[in-house]
Amino acid sequence: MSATDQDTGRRIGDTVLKVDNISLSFGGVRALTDISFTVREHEILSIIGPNGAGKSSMLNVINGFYHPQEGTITYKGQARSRMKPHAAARQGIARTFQNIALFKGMSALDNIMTGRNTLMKSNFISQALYWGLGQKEELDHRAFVERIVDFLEIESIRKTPVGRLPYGLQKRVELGRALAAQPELLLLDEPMAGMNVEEKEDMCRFILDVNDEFGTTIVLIEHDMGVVMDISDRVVVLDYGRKLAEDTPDAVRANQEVIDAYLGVSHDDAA
Amino acid sequence: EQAKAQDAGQYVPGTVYRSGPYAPGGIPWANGYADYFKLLNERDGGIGGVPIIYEECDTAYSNDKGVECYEKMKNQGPTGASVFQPLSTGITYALIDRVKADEIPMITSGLGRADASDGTVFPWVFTLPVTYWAGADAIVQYIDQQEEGSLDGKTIALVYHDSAYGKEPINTLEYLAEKHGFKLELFPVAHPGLEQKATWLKIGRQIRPDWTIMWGWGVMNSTAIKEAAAVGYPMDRFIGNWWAGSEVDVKAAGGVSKGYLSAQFHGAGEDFKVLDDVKKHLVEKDLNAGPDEEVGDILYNRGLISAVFTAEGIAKAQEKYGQKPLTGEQIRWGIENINLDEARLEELGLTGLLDPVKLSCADHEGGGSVIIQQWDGENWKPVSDWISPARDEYLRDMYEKSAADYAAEKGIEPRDCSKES
Amino acid sequence: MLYREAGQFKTSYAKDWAIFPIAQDRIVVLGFLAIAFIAIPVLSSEYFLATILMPFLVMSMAAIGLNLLTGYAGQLSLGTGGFMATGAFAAYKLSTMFPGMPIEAVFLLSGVVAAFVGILFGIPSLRIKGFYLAVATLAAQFFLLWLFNKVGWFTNYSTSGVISAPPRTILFTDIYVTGPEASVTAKYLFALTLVAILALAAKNLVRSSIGRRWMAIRDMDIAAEIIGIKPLQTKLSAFAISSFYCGVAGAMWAFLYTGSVEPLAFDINRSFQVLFMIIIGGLGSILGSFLGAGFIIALPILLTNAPHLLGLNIPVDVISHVEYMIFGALIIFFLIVEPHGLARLWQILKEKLRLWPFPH
Amino acid sequence: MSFLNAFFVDPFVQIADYPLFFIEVVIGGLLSGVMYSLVALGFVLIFKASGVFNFAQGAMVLFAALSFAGFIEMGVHPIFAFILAGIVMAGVAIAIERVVLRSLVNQPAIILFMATIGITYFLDGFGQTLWGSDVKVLDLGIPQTPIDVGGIFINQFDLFAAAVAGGLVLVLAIFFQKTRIGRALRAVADDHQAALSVGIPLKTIWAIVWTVAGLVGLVAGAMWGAKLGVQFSLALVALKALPVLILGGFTSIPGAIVGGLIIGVGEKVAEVFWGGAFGGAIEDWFAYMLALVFLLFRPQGLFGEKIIERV
Amino acid sequence: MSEPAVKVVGEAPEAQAATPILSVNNIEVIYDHVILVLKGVSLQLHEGGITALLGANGAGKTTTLKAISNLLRAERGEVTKGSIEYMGEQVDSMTPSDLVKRGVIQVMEGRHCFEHLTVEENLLTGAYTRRDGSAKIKEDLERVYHYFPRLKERRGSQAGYTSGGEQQMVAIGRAMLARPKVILLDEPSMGLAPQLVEEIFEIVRQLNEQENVSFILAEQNTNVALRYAKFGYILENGRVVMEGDAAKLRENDDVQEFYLGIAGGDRKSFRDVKHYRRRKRWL
Ligand SMILES: Nc1ncnc2c1ncn2[C@@H]1O[C@H](COP(=O)(O)OP(=O)(O)OP(=O)(O)O)[C@@H](O)[C@H]1O
Ligand SMILES: Nc1ncnc2c1ncn2[C@@H]1O[C@H](COP(=O)(O)OP(=O)(O)OP(=O)(O)O)[C@@H](O)[C@H]1O
Ligand SMILES: CC(C)C[C@H](N)C(=O)O
Ligand SMILES: [Mg+2]
Ligand SMILES: [Mg+2]
Repeated sequence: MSATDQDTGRRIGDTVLKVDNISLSFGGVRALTDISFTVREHEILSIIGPNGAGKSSMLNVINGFYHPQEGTITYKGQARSRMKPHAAARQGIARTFQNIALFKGMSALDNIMTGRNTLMKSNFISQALYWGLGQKEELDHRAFVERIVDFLEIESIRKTPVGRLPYGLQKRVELGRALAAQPELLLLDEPMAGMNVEEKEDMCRFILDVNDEFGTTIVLIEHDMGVVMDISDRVVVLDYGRKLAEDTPDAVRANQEVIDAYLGVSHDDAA
Repeated sequence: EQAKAQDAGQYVPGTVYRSGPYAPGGIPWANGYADYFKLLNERDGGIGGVPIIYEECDTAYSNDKGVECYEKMKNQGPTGASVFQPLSTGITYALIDRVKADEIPMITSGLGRADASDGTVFPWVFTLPVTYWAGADAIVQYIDQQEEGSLDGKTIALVYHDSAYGKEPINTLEYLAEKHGFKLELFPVAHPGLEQKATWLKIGRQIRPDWTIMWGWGVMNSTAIKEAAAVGYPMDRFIGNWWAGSEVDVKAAGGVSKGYLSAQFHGAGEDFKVLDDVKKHLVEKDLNAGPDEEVGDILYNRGLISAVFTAEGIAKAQEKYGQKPLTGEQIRWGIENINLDEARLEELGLTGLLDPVKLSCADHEGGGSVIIQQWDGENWKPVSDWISPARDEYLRDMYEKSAADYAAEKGIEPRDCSKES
Repeated sequence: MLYREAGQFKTSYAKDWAIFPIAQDRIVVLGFLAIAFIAIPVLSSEYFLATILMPFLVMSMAAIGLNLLTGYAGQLSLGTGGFMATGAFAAYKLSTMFPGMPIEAVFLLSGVVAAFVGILFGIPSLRIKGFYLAVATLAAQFFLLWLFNKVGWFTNYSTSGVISAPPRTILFTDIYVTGPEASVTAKYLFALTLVAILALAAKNLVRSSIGRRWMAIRDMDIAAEIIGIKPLQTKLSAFAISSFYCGVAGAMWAFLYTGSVEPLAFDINRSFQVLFMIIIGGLGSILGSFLGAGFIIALPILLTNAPHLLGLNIPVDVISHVEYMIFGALIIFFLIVEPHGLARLWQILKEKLRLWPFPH
Repeated sequence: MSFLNAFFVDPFVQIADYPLFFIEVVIGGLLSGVMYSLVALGFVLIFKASGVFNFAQGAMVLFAALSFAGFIEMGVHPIFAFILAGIVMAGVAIAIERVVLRSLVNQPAIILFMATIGITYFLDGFGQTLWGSDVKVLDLGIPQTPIDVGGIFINQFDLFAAAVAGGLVLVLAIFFQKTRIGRALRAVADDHQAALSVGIPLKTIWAIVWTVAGLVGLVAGAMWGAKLGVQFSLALVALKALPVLILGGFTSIPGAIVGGLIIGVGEKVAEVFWGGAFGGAIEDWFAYMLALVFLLFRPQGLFGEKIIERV
Repeated sequence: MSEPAVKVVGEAPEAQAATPILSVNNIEVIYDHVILVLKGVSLQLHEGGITALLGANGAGKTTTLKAISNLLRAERGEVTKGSIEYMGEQVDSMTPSDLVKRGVIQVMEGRHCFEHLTVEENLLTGAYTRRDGSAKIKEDLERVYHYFPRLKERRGSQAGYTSGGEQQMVAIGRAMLARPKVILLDEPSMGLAPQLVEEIFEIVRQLNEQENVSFILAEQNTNVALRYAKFGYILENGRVVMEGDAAKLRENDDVQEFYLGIAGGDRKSFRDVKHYRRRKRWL
């Protein structure tokens, strides 16, 4: 069942992100060839495809970490071919990473706080004195972050250095860090890898909530077809750098090409 | 140390370095310094019957370790430290303020800051028998002799340890360059001085100065000699100062150092009475600090002479204040009144080893003189008579001027020596 | 006294984020301050103050500085000596050019000067990382020292290239804290105050947003940039603030500790020394900076004096060689026991204490 | 003005006027460069094979030289003395692996770096306790006097050193060509734990590498010792090797050589022709500045492995 | 500490044939001297067996595997109680490399490729302990490429630049090249495309059947794991809470509820699971 007939207040709006004829290669390796697709406001778009298809690379292109040789990205109306990652972040694009990229030396809380760095303005003097704006800011943002902590149900591990957390919780903290930025566009790279069903259920819940509570647009990479088919509004299928399909879950599921290239036969019980 | 504090005696601190990059030079000096006090204790039961409590502290030729040693030792013994001799110009600078505050005399024999020879501004510091400035002057005098009195148009290069120490002779040499009309070329060598190829290519192959003077220390010396040889610079036109003219330096450099010259303010070798005593009372009883064959080496002798100055200061002071452990304050007076004339030198068995020195309230250098020696492959052989630096001509003025500046900067009120007893 | 936070409820984030959330810690710290400010000056010998505590304070300051840069921002630097020298000579120039300037201002300004120099030499850190950066900062180290050694202006053209501290008094008093007249105690208290204040400031920095930015860059610079942290700004701010601390430390060294310096006092060994301190003490820990400084400064002195205190009579060269060996051995020992430094050791101790009497 | 002149004009004028001298300086630079490379090699070996920045290399050079010279002083024939010293260094290597590395597997590079500093102190102290701090003359019977090649002076000793260094690199290259070992070494450098997990015996690997590094240190020590006399200061030659290292790349054996040559020539030419403009003694910082400039273009050094940036 | 009552589904492992090739007896593991992670875990692996190790994040699966392969020390963790035996020998006396020589190799969670080595070099490091000649090794290399054609394409490129899944393949292939008797697979399916997951488990089955390699699979993907495993253990924060035949475990209700996401026989959609909790928290 697809999401369009959902009863939540969530409206799928018009295009926020438009990817036009993106091509990216590394030396010999063609990671992406002439990829185009659009992301609509408030929707959950999944990118699926075999390993090495170029999914992560696609995200890296969107938030400016990889610079495509060809093609343009149009985000909120303004087209660009390349930009600095931190600029992208300031425009409201946040993401999580496939190989967890948490700040190992810091506590879960601090990690999530870093997510708000773009919103913190106080100068270092007042921070050094921990007085005035510096202090106020800290506490306000802490308050906000606590909401996320509570939302993700990680109260108990607030102060634990993330390095010590088991994989699944790290993923959750990473999501928290991305949410902390109150992004408009949220890029999730395999957020549920290495989780058991129960945890996946939680994670789905978080994603859905974010999506319809904050109306955050979400681009999701995931290999668990069960998840993808259930929660996404539309699915883009990549295969070795090419786009195979861009359609609703049901349509994609039916698409023979996709089955051959990716799903294999036994996907249904795989989920 | 409590134990020591009890038994009466004159406490003499030894701020030496037997470790670190400059140990090879520090060790023989330290042995000479230590042996002389042991000799006094062994032979005459101390100074005027007061035994000497000698204690060492290793500074590794580093300024902060030096300061630490100083602070540790300054209040030791029944009457506190009697005299400090930091074997380092750097440490000297670090201590100048402190010795003043703590009222402990400091002797910097052939090192330290030359203008401290002005006793009116530096009551607590003594530079006997010669300063680096005097040394530089003497060396140029020697060169002048060799060139039959005409340095005009000649070129003299100075290769120096790029530190407080190495810079000391520069202004003197500049003055002399002016006066004699020779060209002075400066070649700083960065600590520790392992690498001098560029310097010597320039000296040996490009500028080819008529003479080269070196203010070096430690590994820098032997390296310089080697590189000099490597560019074919004539050794007999290469003069090191007294810290760049010891057996270690030439031996480490190997055969090539034959003919190398160096300026000394004391004799070399072991045929001096005092050294016979050392052999008799220490070496034979196996009490000497270092290896036996070291006795008579340049740096050993220098350490011993430096000890003589300390001892002499104490002896002098005893004449005035009595034969008991004395305070730094009293010993300061003693040193200020040192008068090592021929007779006294004879008495101490130093004839030939040292030239007469006489200090006064204003003159803390005491008019020592310098002798040039040459390395013949086995030994240092004198190649000049005792040269007396041209103090009256200009050095004193330079001292006093520089000292005056210092006094001004530090807000020191120079004492009036006419009032001193 | 049992070490428990049980029964201490944090009713606001402000409380929760106080520097020392646990009461016992607060007490301990206050106790320490009391001892440092009152007990020590009264009780301890001049030797102890002048040759152990002074360098300890000065180097702690430097260690904090480097720890901000290396421990928190992850930029390995061996230029510390150079930045300290900058501070020292800046202080000298400032105080001799403007004799009227209050000594407090001199110290802070010399820190600022060092900060700018720090920024300058921090620029390469944008492209160069890890040990490469470390060795690159040596360029700063060697160049700065050479500069102060060569250019007479910095030493007011003193032939020797040695600068010595002009006598100055604390603002609004006639208590000398520099120059020969200054009493060791005065110097000590002055230094202690500086260190205490700046250490607090550092602690505040590292636990607020700027500190988190540094750590983010340290732990994973790419991810940091992707979540919106500007690498350039962040790294340079780290260099600037770090150098500020080192600069002040340098000024303290020259003015409060030795009273006179030649550039050689800040040679590369100084840089290494500070690095050792923060690694042994604990990277990314202000407390660690102190522990490390204590370890590296006090230990050798202790070792040198140990035989003496034990009444043994060992020749000094043997002592200093053995001292080297023991020192090296201890470094290795502590690293093996706890690679993350003394500070971490202390933490674990506390955790154990918390669990006490139960093993886990 | 005069500075600008001394900086932009004079040097070139000189070079133009005395090309022979310039060549001589370049050759001199190359030769001292080789001496740096000798020391740098040891660093590279260990870094390449374990990702450890071995601060103790200088100390190892000193220790090896001390042992070598020490044995000779005891009257052992130089050849045997060399072999003995080699054995000593192997012992040191094994001890280091046993005591230090083994317990610090999988720790961050900076920690291992610090450990090697501990080793440095220990070796410095230990060496001097064993062999004393006075200068030991080490005469390998290589003439120190220059030979005159068409008006250009070349120091025979340096030539000899260069030859040795060349040979050493060759040997090492071959050693690393034995791919199985070579690959294992690089694997270890990348990820200790993973290396363990595929059954690479870290301990043996490390013992081997450190022994080899020790032997390289011995050769370097012998050359430098013969040059300066064996004494504490030898440990400081490590500082000369650092810029060579960054410039060449921590992980490249040829890099160590090429880096050495570049640094050598660079600093000598700078000192001789531009030193005047700055008041001399610019060699040291110039070497680092030079390396820095290279890094700005290649952050991993000339031949270093590319730094991988992925998310 | 008191052993919690382990709920045994189906026959207990002891009841199974033969003596275990690998047996973990009631081990306790502590990290950093303070963090107690395993609180008495026991499990057996039988010659030719495939044993699944299931459990939520942080349950201690990885820790258990590292304890077996002796990689704990490198993480400042230590086995403080209990013992681990491989073919009758105490493991703790052996280095990881000894274990690999004897045929026990671990594929670490999160890939751990040697990023500066090429894909092929990575694979070859797996053969480090082998002494049976390069010809054989070459053979096996080809076998790996046969299993993972994608790797053949990327053989020349530095592992650091390969995609997540590709790295996972490298890690597994690397282990295969050691020709082990026992492979400890930590989350092999993580980040792999569905059909690849199937492929990998097929490979596991083949290795198991054709070359009699035994496996311990630490898996999150309970479904697949239980389909391929013969026996299973379920860990919950450091304790074995359930163990038994894979088949039996799959039937078990709790397992279905919490690990297979099946309620009342059929799979519930991820979209409307636990809606109540969402409501609860967002009102
Ligand atoms: N920085 C890079 N340098 C070289 N090649 C790269 C780089 N990044 C990605 N690639 C290559 O591009 C291809 C796509 O990589 P990407 O990580 O996007 O795959 P993916 O779709 O995310 O696969 P997976 O599902 O396994 O994560 C891969 O073959 C990878 O090796
Ligand atoms: N190096 C470490 N230091 C401290 N604690 C650790 C360390 N490694 C793991 N832990 C702790 O041990 C517990 C078990 O971790 P482990 O990785 O074994 O769980 P897991 O079952 O593998 O989880 P996942 O499925 O996420 O991999 C976790 O709570 C984790 O916090
Ligand atoms: C004192 C002597 C050992 C020479 C030394 N370089 C100095 O500082 O003067
Ligand atoms: Mg990916
Ligand atoms: Mg795990």
